[in-house]
Amino acid sequence: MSKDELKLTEQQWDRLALLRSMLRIRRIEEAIAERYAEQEMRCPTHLCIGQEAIAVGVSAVLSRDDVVFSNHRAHGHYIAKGGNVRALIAELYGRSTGCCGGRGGSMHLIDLDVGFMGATPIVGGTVPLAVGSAWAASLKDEKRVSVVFFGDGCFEEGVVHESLNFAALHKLPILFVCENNEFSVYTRMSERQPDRPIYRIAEAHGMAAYHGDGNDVEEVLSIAEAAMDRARNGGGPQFIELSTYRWREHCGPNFDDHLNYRSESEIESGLKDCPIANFASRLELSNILTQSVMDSFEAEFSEEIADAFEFALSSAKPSSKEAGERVYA
Amino acid sequence: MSKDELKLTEQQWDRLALLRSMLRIRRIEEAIAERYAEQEMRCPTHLCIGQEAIAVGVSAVLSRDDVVFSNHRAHGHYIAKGGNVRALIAELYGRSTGCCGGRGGSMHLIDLDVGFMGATPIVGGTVPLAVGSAWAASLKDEKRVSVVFFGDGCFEEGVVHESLNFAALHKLPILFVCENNEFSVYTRMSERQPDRPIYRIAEAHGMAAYHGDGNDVEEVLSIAEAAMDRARNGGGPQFIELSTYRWREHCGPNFDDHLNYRSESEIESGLKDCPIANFASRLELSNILTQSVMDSFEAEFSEEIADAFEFALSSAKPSSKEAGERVYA
Amino acid sequence: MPESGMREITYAQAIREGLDQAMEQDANVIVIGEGVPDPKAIFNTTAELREKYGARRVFDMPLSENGVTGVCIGAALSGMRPVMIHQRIDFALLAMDQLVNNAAKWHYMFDGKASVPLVVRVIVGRGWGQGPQHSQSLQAMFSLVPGLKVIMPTTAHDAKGMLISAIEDNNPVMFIEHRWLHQIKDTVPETYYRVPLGQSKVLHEGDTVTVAAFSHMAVEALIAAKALMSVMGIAIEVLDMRSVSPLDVASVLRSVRKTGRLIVADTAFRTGSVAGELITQVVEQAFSALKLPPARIALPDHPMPTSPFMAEHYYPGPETIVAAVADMLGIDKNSDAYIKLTGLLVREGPHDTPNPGFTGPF
Amino acid sequence: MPESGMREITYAQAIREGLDQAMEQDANVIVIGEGVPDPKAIFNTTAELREKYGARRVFDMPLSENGVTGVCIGAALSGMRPVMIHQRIDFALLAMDQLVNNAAKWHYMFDGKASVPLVVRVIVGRGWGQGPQHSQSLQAMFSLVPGLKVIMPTTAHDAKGMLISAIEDNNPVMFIEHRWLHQIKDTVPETYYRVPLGQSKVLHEGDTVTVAAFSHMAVEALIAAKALMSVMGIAIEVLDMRSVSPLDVASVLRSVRKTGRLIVADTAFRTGSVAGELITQVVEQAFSALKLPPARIALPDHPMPTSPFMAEHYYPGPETIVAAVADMLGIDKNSDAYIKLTGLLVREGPHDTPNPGFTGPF
Ligand SMILES: Cc1ncc(C[n+]2csc(CCOP(=O)(O)OP(=O)(O)O)c2C)c(N)n1
Ligand SMILES: Cc1ncc(C[n+]2csc(CCOP(=O)(O)OP(=O)(O)O)c2C)c(N)n1
Ligand SMILES: [Mg+2]
Ligand SMILES: [Mg+2]
Repeated sequence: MSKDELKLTEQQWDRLALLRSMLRIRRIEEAIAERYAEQEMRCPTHLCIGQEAIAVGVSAVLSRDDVVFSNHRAHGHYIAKGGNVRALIAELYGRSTGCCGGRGGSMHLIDLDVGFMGATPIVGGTVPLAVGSAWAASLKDEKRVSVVFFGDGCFEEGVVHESLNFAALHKLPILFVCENNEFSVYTRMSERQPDRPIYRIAEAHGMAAYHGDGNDVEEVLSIAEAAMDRARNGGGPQFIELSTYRWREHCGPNFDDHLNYRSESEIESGLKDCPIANFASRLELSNILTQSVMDSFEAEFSEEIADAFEFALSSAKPSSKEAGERVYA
Repeated sequence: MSKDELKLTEQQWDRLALLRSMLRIRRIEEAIAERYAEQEMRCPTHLCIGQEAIAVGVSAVLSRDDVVFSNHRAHGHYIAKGGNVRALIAELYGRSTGCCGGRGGSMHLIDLDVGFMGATPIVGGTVPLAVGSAWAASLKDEKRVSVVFFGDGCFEEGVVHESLNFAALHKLPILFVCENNEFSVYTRMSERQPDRPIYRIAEAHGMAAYHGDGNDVEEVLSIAEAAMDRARNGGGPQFIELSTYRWREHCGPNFDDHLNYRSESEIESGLKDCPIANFASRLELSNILTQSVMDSFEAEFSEEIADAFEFALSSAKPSSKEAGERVYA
Repeated sequence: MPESGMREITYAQAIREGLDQAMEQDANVIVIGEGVPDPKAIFNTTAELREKYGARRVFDMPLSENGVTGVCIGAALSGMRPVMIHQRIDFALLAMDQLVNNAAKWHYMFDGKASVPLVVRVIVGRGWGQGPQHSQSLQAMFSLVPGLKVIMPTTAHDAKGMLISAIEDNNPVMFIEHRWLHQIKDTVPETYYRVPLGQSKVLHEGDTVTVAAFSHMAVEALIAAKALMSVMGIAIEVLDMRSVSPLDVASVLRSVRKTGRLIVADTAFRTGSVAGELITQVVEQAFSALKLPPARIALPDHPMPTSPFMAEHYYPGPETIVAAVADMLGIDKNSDAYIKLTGLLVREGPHDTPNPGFTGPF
Repeated sequence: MPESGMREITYAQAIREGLDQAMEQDANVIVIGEGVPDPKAIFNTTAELREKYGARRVFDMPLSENGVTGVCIGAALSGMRPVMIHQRIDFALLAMDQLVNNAAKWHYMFDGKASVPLVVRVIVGRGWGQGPQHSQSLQAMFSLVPGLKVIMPTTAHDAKGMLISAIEDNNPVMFIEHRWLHQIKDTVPETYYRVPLGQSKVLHEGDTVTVAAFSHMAVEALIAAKALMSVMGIAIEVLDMRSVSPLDVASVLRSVRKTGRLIVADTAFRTGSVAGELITQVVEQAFSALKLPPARIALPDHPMPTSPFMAEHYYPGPETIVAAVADMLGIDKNSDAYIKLTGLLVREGPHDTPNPGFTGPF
């Protein structure tokens, strides 16, 4: 399928690509969720289903040279930045062909070829690393921007404050992306933070800071685009807070609504605010998306996913003898 | 000397007491500085000479039940809260009668009888402790307010961010007092923080925050009074940033202007902004302070100081045999 | 207080009960941690506490490990007895400053004028791909800090009794739980009782080899001891160390003076482990009682790899202990008895879950 | 690279020179720490580096130990070779999360795809009332973390050469300096040279007792060795361990196989010390070579009290080592020779300063 086949303008094609990218992440994660029950992906896994617009909207304005750091909920960031999907699935299965050779699992992803520098599960751990990478770029006069994705819970860590201060002090080319899904595991904001906007704190640190709807991929893109523009042009650190909603359990493949930590109406409105469905309708109304395009996306993804799982499952299993290697460089 | 002898109103008398209290701290610290060269106070010592108005202005609005936590530069806070001066000097001399029995030295002060909960030298270390003490007060429905003094450098520690968040979340009765003397050791703000006001960050955390001239004891008092009023009446955490100037070296008894880390004109204007001299002139102009009152203060302090040093120097020296005690409660 | 009303409950239930009863006893006991009042309730160890004691005594917390540790220290200095909980001990690394510089030293540096009655419950992760950042067993790091107490109860009985002792203690106590102990049942009194800190317990008597084991390794050692006894009639003495600091060296010395042989089994990386410290103290004090060099059973000096294939032989088990005993006693590993013995020790189910019923992902 | 252009300079000067030459060699080397470009220049170890290399390679920093450690790790992952400095090792406790969870594990958890060439210089405080929070010697805490290297050079020669090796190393290295070494002079080459990490050095040969000593204790051990030799003709073998992780156990074994006796002298609290780990490893590997139980010389298990009166016998010195040697060799401590020997070891000047010229307050 090409732009010309579909008779789309460049701009229409780009919009369609956003949908495609979100849908791809969703389908990959749904496949992970489905097959997780087989108990062959033996590692904690945090799905970003419902939050795809942030990874996609931000990554759409990144170039390959820009670098990304992420956290425990990293699949979407990794895929959106162009990470190798076979290596992702293989990593979940603990295979040698995984992006960490099996050493990391779902919570540790890396793909240096596309500037995905690393995701790790200690909350807050990668935030200063991203600042450090921006610092290196600035010291070496390299033009790349550093991006770090983290959650509303992460914002409570002192290291974030230290990172904001350092980035603002040295006017570093970095984009802080705070995905506010209102939850840290099962704990809502009201048990963790006072009632005030997160991004205003970043602003008070002396940087440009914005808030937006993280379920609207075009809003994300436009905020991110403006921020990246400023970051690339000496505007120093940028902070964007994006509201979103986590659909499934914090860790694991399932829905966990039976636990009653959120009300039915809250869940309902959360699911209604689907970044993919809403954007798909918008594209349909604009005559950019048709059922046949959608079908072809689905076909493409199910093939890609089948291939990735097959690749993973037919990949070599690392031996326990290798476990002691690579402790030191 | 009494209010009636001097024919002063209650209010005039209170103003004079502020001067008296600042002068007392100054003279005690000058005596420490003078005798430090004898090498018998064998511990690192950070003087607050030039910064007395903050300790005095804030403490003037505290009751005995309110509790204070402090840092490495604690003498002024300790004295202003009513701490035992003999026990302070004895502590500097490492004697058994010191407020820590010699275990702590200048950087570790405590006087629980007057609500001085503790000062320690790991920067940032006591900030969350003060929050915890306010939390306890709130949980026990006790009416006291917790106060913590810290510097502009300390504000860079992540734990301050965590403390602000926790205090704001639980609306705790705490007063954060940031003494901004523009320096962390020899490092000025411009190498440590971007150009933006500190107190605005606290404000963004969702608390009342103010800035004022830390060398004007009456301004400090009025800001602190309003803040304590709010804190006592359910207004939650309060943050005040006060600008001031450190006259002497970061650690030790001397002036260190020969090191050239600050310009002559900066030093000159710093010294000109003397909280004591300026306030004394103001009181003279208002006919509250006379030379004879001043003389009687000086006489009183030199006697108190002589007594404290004599007490300290004639106190028992702890034995090295006791060094292993009190590791566990 | 007598121990009565015995019944079988799990380690997790015993902790919950200990917390519950401590909160009942003393209104100053408060509980705080990420997830404490949530539906999973820290592996059900804090279930229903908020319902019972209210939101002013049972708290969730911001993701601010160092800050909230400081907050708890401040509260402890002001009359509260906080119990703080981290779902993984790895997160306590963020709070080292407050734990080591403040909690451990406050009583000392202020000449005993104040103390910090704080309990920090931390859980050592294992299995199901916990990986490098969620599987560390950091007791040695805390045990080298004077002023901290560090305990690792193994049984449900001791978990409850030692938790109560820790909460009543006026010092900061690191209460280290191994994730694989949570589901293990034991006979636990219904009453409020204390198990003293700093004392080991003999789990299995014997005169051939002393096996001093920490936490989950004591479970493994007991399996080894029973198998050795039943198949070969060899009696090893298993000590459940229970406390790391203070370390009950005296009991180990007593046992070693009888057996002349020592194996120390730890849940941590080999180098720098508490196992090493214990061996050194035994050597310093009872060198001549040792017939053979002591042996250390511990994790290899590298992080836990996430992949189950790679992690397969990462954790020592009863078979490791049996092999070390065999080496010390010169047992022929090709003998029928030994082969039968090791056959008995083969674990059912996957190596990376505590029991076959476990379905991930925690 | 040959070592040439020898002259006497202090340990502090040697470090400064090592930094200077490493920065000259490799434009990716940057230096950051509280006070690095200030007039005191971290006890003069960073003097004039900013003047020479500019404000884009030599940085002061905000008081954000954990954050800036993370920033340095991120920079190291992106091609820089940062050297980070803390004026006291106690401050590194604030950065344990980044050091242990990230720096130490990054290479491993990402399958070797990236590495963290980071050097963290930290200084162990002593004397003049440093007190509980400014005098800790925390090498053991870092040494139990796989993935970190931990070194403690003793001489100016080794400080420079090992600093260069550490900067060239692709792993995170904790470079631990003892404050009392800074003023000690040694013969140091002018050239750029490396001293390998992980290897001890024989400071004094002998066949009676092996004394394996860390950092400043190696200085004390050498004094003890010379005195024992000159007064009593007793030759002890002093090993300057130089590295904590990797630990050069092989050299200690070699020496112990000759002497049959081992004393380990450490700068840290006794319990949980690296000294204990070394003893355990020697016992595990050369039990039968030991004629006597090994002895450990270390600090008592409590914080350093600030008062000079209380702190007086806190630190072991040459006299402690000599006494331990005497115990091992059965030397009569009432003999004239021994009394003469200990008389020689009496230190001039106050016990709480490194030399009589020191006037406080640092
Ligand atoms: C330092 C640390 N503390 C606690 C945890 C446990 N934990 C893992 S994810 C998480 C929630 C983080 O919330 P948020 O940052 O909002 O991200 P989200 O899961 O909502 O995407 C917590 C508490 C951890 N991994 N690291
Ligand atoms: C965690 C920590 N880092 C560094 C230091 C060293 N240090 C002691 S005081 C100080 C400066 C603090 O500056 P500020 O908070 O502004 O207080 P001031 O000295 O100006 O009163 C520093 C860096 C320390 N004691 N603790
Ligand atoms: Mg969240
Ligand atoms: Mg300051």
